[in-house]
Amino acid sequence: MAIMQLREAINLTLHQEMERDPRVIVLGEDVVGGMGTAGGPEAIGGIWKTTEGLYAKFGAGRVIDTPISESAIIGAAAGAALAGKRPVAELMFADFIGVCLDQIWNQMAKFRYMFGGKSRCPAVIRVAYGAGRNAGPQHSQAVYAMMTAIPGLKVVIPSSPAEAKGLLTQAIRDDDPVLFFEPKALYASREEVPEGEYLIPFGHARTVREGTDVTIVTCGQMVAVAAKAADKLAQQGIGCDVLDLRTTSPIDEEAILDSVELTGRLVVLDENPPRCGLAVDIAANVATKAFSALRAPVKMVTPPHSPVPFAVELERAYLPGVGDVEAAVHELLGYRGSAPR
Amino acid sequence: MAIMQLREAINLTLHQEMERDPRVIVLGEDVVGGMGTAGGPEAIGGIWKTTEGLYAKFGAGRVIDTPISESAIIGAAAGAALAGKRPVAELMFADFIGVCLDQIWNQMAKFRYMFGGKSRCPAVIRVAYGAGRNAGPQHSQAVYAMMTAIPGLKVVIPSSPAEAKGLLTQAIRDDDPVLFFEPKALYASREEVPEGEYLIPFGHARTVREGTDVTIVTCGQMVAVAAKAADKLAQQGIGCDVLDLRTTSPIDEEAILDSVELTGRLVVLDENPPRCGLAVDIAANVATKAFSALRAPVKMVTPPHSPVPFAVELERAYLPGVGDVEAAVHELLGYRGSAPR
Amino acid sequence: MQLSREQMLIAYRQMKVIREFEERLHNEIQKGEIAGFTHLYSGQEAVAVGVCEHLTDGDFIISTHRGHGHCIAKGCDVKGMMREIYGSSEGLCKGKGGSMHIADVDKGMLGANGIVGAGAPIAVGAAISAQLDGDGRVAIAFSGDGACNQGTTFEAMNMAVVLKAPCIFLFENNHYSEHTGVDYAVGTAGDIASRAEAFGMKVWRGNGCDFFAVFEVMREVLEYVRAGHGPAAVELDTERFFGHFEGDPQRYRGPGELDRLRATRDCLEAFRTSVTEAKLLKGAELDQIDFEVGRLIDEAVDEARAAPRPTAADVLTDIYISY
Amino acid sequence: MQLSREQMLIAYRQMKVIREFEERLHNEIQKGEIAGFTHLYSGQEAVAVGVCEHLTDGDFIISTHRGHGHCIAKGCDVKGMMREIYGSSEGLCKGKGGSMHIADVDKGMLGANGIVGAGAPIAVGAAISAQLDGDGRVAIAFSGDGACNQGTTFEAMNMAVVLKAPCIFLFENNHYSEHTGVDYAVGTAGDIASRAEAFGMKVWRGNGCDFFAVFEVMREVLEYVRAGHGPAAVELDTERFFGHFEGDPQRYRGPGELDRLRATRDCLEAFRTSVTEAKLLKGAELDQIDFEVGRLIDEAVDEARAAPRPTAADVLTDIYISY
Ligand SMILES: Cc1ncc(C[n+]2csc(CCOP(=O)(O)OP(=O)(O)O)c2C)c(N)n1
Ligand SMILES: Cc1ncc(C[n+]2csc(CCOP(=O)(O)OP(=O)(O)O)c2C)c(N)n1
Ligand SMILES: [Mg+2]
Ligand SMILES: [Mg+2]
Repeated sequence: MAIMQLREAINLTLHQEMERDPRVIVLGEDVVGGMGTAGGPEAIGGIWKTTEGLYAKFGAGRVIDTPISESAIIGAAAGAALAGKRPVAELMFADFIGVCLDQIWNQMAKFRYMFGGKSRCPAVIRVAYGAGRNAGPQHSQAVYAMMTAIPGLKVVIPSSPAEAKGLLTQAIRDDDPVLFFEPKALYASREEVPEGEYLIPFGHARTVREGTDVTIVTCGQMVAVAAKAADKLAQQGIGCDVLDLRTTSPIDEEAILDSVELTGRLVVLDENPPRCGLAVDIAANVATKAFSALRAPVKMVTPPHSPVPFAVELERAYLPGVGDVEAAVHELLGYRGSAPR
Repeated sequence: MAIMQLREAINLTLHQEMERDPRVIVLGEDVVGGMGTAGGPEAIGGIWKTTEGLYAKFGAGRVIDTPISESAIIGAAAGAALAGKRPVAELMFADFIGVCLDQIWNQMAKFRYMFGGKSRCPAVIRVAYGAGRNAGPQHSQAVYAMMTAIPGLKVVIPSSPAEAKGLLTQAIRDDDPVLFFEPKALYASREEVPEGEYLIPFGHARTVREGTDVTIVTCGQMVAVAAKAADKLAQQGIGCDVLDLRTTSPIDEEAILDSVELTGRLVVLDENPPRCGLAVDIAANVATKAFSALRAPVKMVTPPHSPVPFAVELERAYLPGVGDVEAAVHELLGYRGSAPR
Repeated sequence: MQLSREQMLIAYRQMKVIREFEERLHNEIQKGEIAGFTHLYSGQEAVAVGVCEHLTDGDFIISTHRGHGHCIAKGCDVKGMMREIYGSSEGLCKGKGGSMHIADVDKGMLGANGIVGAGAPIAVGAAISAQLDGDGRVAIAFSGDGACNQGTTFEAMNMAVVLKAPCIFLFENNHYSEHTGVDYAVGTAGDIASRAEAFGMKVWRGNGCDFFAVFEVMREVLEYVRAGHGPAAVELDTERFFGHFEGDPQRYRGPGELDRLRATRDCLEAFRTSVTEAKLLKGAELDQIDFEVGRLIDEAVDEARAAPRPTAADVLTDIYISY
Repeated sequence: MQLSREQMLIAYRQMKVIREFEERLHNEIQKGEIAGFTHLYSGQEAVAVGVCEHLTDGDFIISTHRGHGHCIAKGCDVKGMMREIYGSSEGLCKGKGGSMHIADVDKGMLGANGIVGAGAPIAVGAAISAQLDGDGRVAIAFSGDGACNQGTTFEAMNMAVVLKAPCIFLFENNHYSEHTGVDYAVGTAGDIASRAEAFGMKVWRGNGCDFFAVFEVMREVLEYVRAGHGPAAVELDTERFFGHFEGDPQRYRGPGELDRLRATRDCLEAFRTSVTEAKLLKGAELDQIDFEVGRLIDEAVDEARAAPRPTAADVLTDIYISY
């Protein structure tokens, strides 16, 4: 175990997996940095510094710096994966899925199905996502709901450095295409991370806090918000069961339903805008499958149906905060409406 | 009134709106057809024949045939709209949103917000969507949930020729960007269509069948499925309130909640795959806002979490059918589980 | 002409299989036997075969919506293809893909593709993989004259040049994208090769209705690319004998155009004339192939009609490897 | 040199406003006063001003992530811009867009843009609109040497050629896209103009650090495009004086590179030298402008600091016109 940043945990994982399996290759814009400049290769090692040192160790054949051509990057990852490699492509910001959606949605996610089960496309796409850095409407979006909607894709969202290591290792070794969402506001966050091999299987939520009054389901950078709210509520004698989904596709429905059976109350905390997002996905399934267990309507805490605004005050108001979660929990506990007829 | 096909209703609307407002322009692949060929312009008039005759009447400046470059087509629509025109761009298949999502999602939908309310982008994007024609995994998708999720866009889905006319007229005159989804399996369907000016305002659902036992909410080509199921159920003495949403953004939440208050039971019938789709969006909101009115859990009828398969038997099994809706209604009426605690 | 007798017989047979496959599909579609959209390759056989006869299963190709010819030329099972197009659960893709998605990765055939322009980036990825393995294999992206205007194709060309990837961009210029003429849609007055060249790679041009011309051009191209010189582009002038898709009224064609093309630009006729006149092969040998191929396609159709149909449960298989 | 005294004074002032705006931002960002990502335009002023001094509010431009210079040159309110970057509710975009999204459609400024390559298609649309109006207006897409590899840029160029749209693709080659050199990322050994030319349009090249050179080139280009000859491309060689974004350690630069660029490629210095040596303007006149501009930017910063902040309710405005 060693204390490290989320970005360092990612970097360590890439080093280890490239070492372990010669089929693993890395590609993206500035993943080397400095190509064709006086400073020379490795002048930067990725704008998030997650790919630092890979070029020096594994060379240009396996660490591939590309032009600004996201469709070609993701398409190349798809093609290399079909051809037997295990590419890890980097999209600098999740928002750039807009310029390469086809290669994700209609190509890599569908190959195996369209081809009658006779192909595998073990590509990983790493994307930095999320608000909180005042990066404005085109560089701050969550985007994982849109990816969760796509049959054929797996969607992973680590919430901390150790989680990032365990989940990225699994993603690289997984045989299906994986969208790996890194919460960019947490790149510099630190915690103890296992230095040796560490895998977290997909589809298993993690219990972050235990409690029997209200269930809070969340993921990614919202996990810390939920945990903080739970800690404050604990001081008021309210016990929250906080679940970090880790993967939204597959989703650990069992863990969610088990917890709601116990608590009878659910808050879904999600960073996607509300329409057709992850919060309604979870809320609808719980309201359907745990109908009789619910003591109050499910409460969804999400940003509004708006783009992510730039200014500090606006972005703060946009993003769900600890206070919003607390208020939601109190509302559920105070629910006195009649039960369904 | 005249009996016409859905494709003819679209064509008539385009003629009338181009006549009425010189700012309306049309662009897309083969919207003229025959450019640069021996047959000459207007050799086809759109592969769906929805743009037939426009070139002859309005000329090359306003009816613009483009290369196969969807990002440039949608981007050009965005730019022309910012510059004061009212472009109607055609995307041949909704699935092609994959190659031009950025221009929809990060450009036209966000301009007004990013620019502090000082721009307007009255562009319409017409797309043919949906399964039922055995067009395979890349030419059969519903896609409107993904668009409904985007703040800043309006999303319209007509269910019949007359609806298409009223809604497309509104879309062209609307000042916000609109995604207009045409159910391609219904292009040849016929009904009476008002020949004169006909506008249907956005955000107002249409009651297709009236009943007090169960509410069925749906849209697009699923409306006919719901209506048929309602008719069969009526013969069994079961009354269904069938709502055609017409627009999913804005969505007529009031109409849905009013109906559920009355019936206490809701079936959502939707063609999108289930994860983060329109069905969960509606189900979650009803389960939250009409919690105490529900006599049974909301029932969602959707395709499975899979791509759209090609073979006739597979596509039939994939698409929700009349039997699925009937079964859902019976299940709700037979619900004997306990109400929430 | 450096082909052996045997190679010539194989090439002719392959072209004939494609032709028969397509002409028969055309007829069956008229009868309403086949669901979905089908784009026929008839007329362009010399391209698919002239290219693929140089390749092994280790080389990759990726195709387009008009993919039957490339699939057959790359070695996909013809009967499995027919079953697929008929939607059988024993089709090459279990009836899930249909005409536009036939693939066989083990044969290096990375799929027909319904999204115009999607193939080129995928080919670059396969080429990167081959480059890393360093054994001289290549990846070829077939594209139409319409697809050459899609941003993905341009991005792929630049990226291949930057990475010196062993990738070949093979443009089949059949003069039409759907109903639009190439001179209109390609801003360089229809010149695709020069535009590719301007991306910084070497280009070749050829007559796509002449098998021997294609074969010779591709010999050079492949020698160049396999030697590690980076990517290349090839523009082949060719003709499609049917409409864009089945059902296309083809009003964009000039009077008598199709008859003229069939009369003067038929790659099978050209092949026959050239090998028989040069006394390389006998007419009877080719007739025998025609006969055998006719039987093969008869069988393929009969078997496809009788092949098992998928069931509802099949919708849910092969979405993931593990979930 | 056909500029009037007044034109020269305006041009110098505009370039100076941009320079001061950016140098000041650089300092304020160091202090932690400004949130978000900011890309500074310092060094490239001669391009923005040399282009925009030819334009009226009726002409359109669309910019990039590095947009401040283009905005100022096209007439956006400088104080409103500063307030925007500070995130005030009285910023040019009410604090919702920030540095990467400054726009003023009434001035023909269709926005900075955070998506590399997104601007070119939008410019084609504005050009189509102008073409339909038939009054000689144009649309200009500013792009970087990195953006020129994005598929959207290529698609837009071909489409503009096909439609003969009055659109100008203006490439500012500052030799870097983020940390990558242009010679690496642009497969034609960094030659952007030739590749654009291969799309079928006329191209021009120029020294983007020399205002007069840019102004003269653009006179020709605009004459050509306004006359209805279709699109054009321009590649201007220029330099950025800061990192890619604020916070960039710039390890990709050679030793002494920035000092050398500041010493030899400063468009403001070059302007001053050339007009004073030719005795067209006096040094004192320019000093006076420097002084006034300094005051303007001081005021802009002071006012931005004091400007009202948005409230939570503002998040929900201006998403739709009606909903
Ligand atoms: C992204 C995308 N846009 C449009 C289409 C519809 N479409 C299918 S084939 C085709 C024409 C392609 O022309 P070309 O590349 O010349 O190939 P050909 O049909 O001649 O073989 C079009 C526009 C599509 N399938 N995908
Ligand atoms: C689609 C997309 N990909 C990547 C980025 C990240 N990014 C922002 S600026 C930039 C470099 C752009 O280089 P260039 O076009 O030369 O412009 P310059 O920064 O030199 O002005 C990159 C890669 C982005 N904003 N959008
Ligand atoms: Mg073609
Ligand atoms: Mg640059």
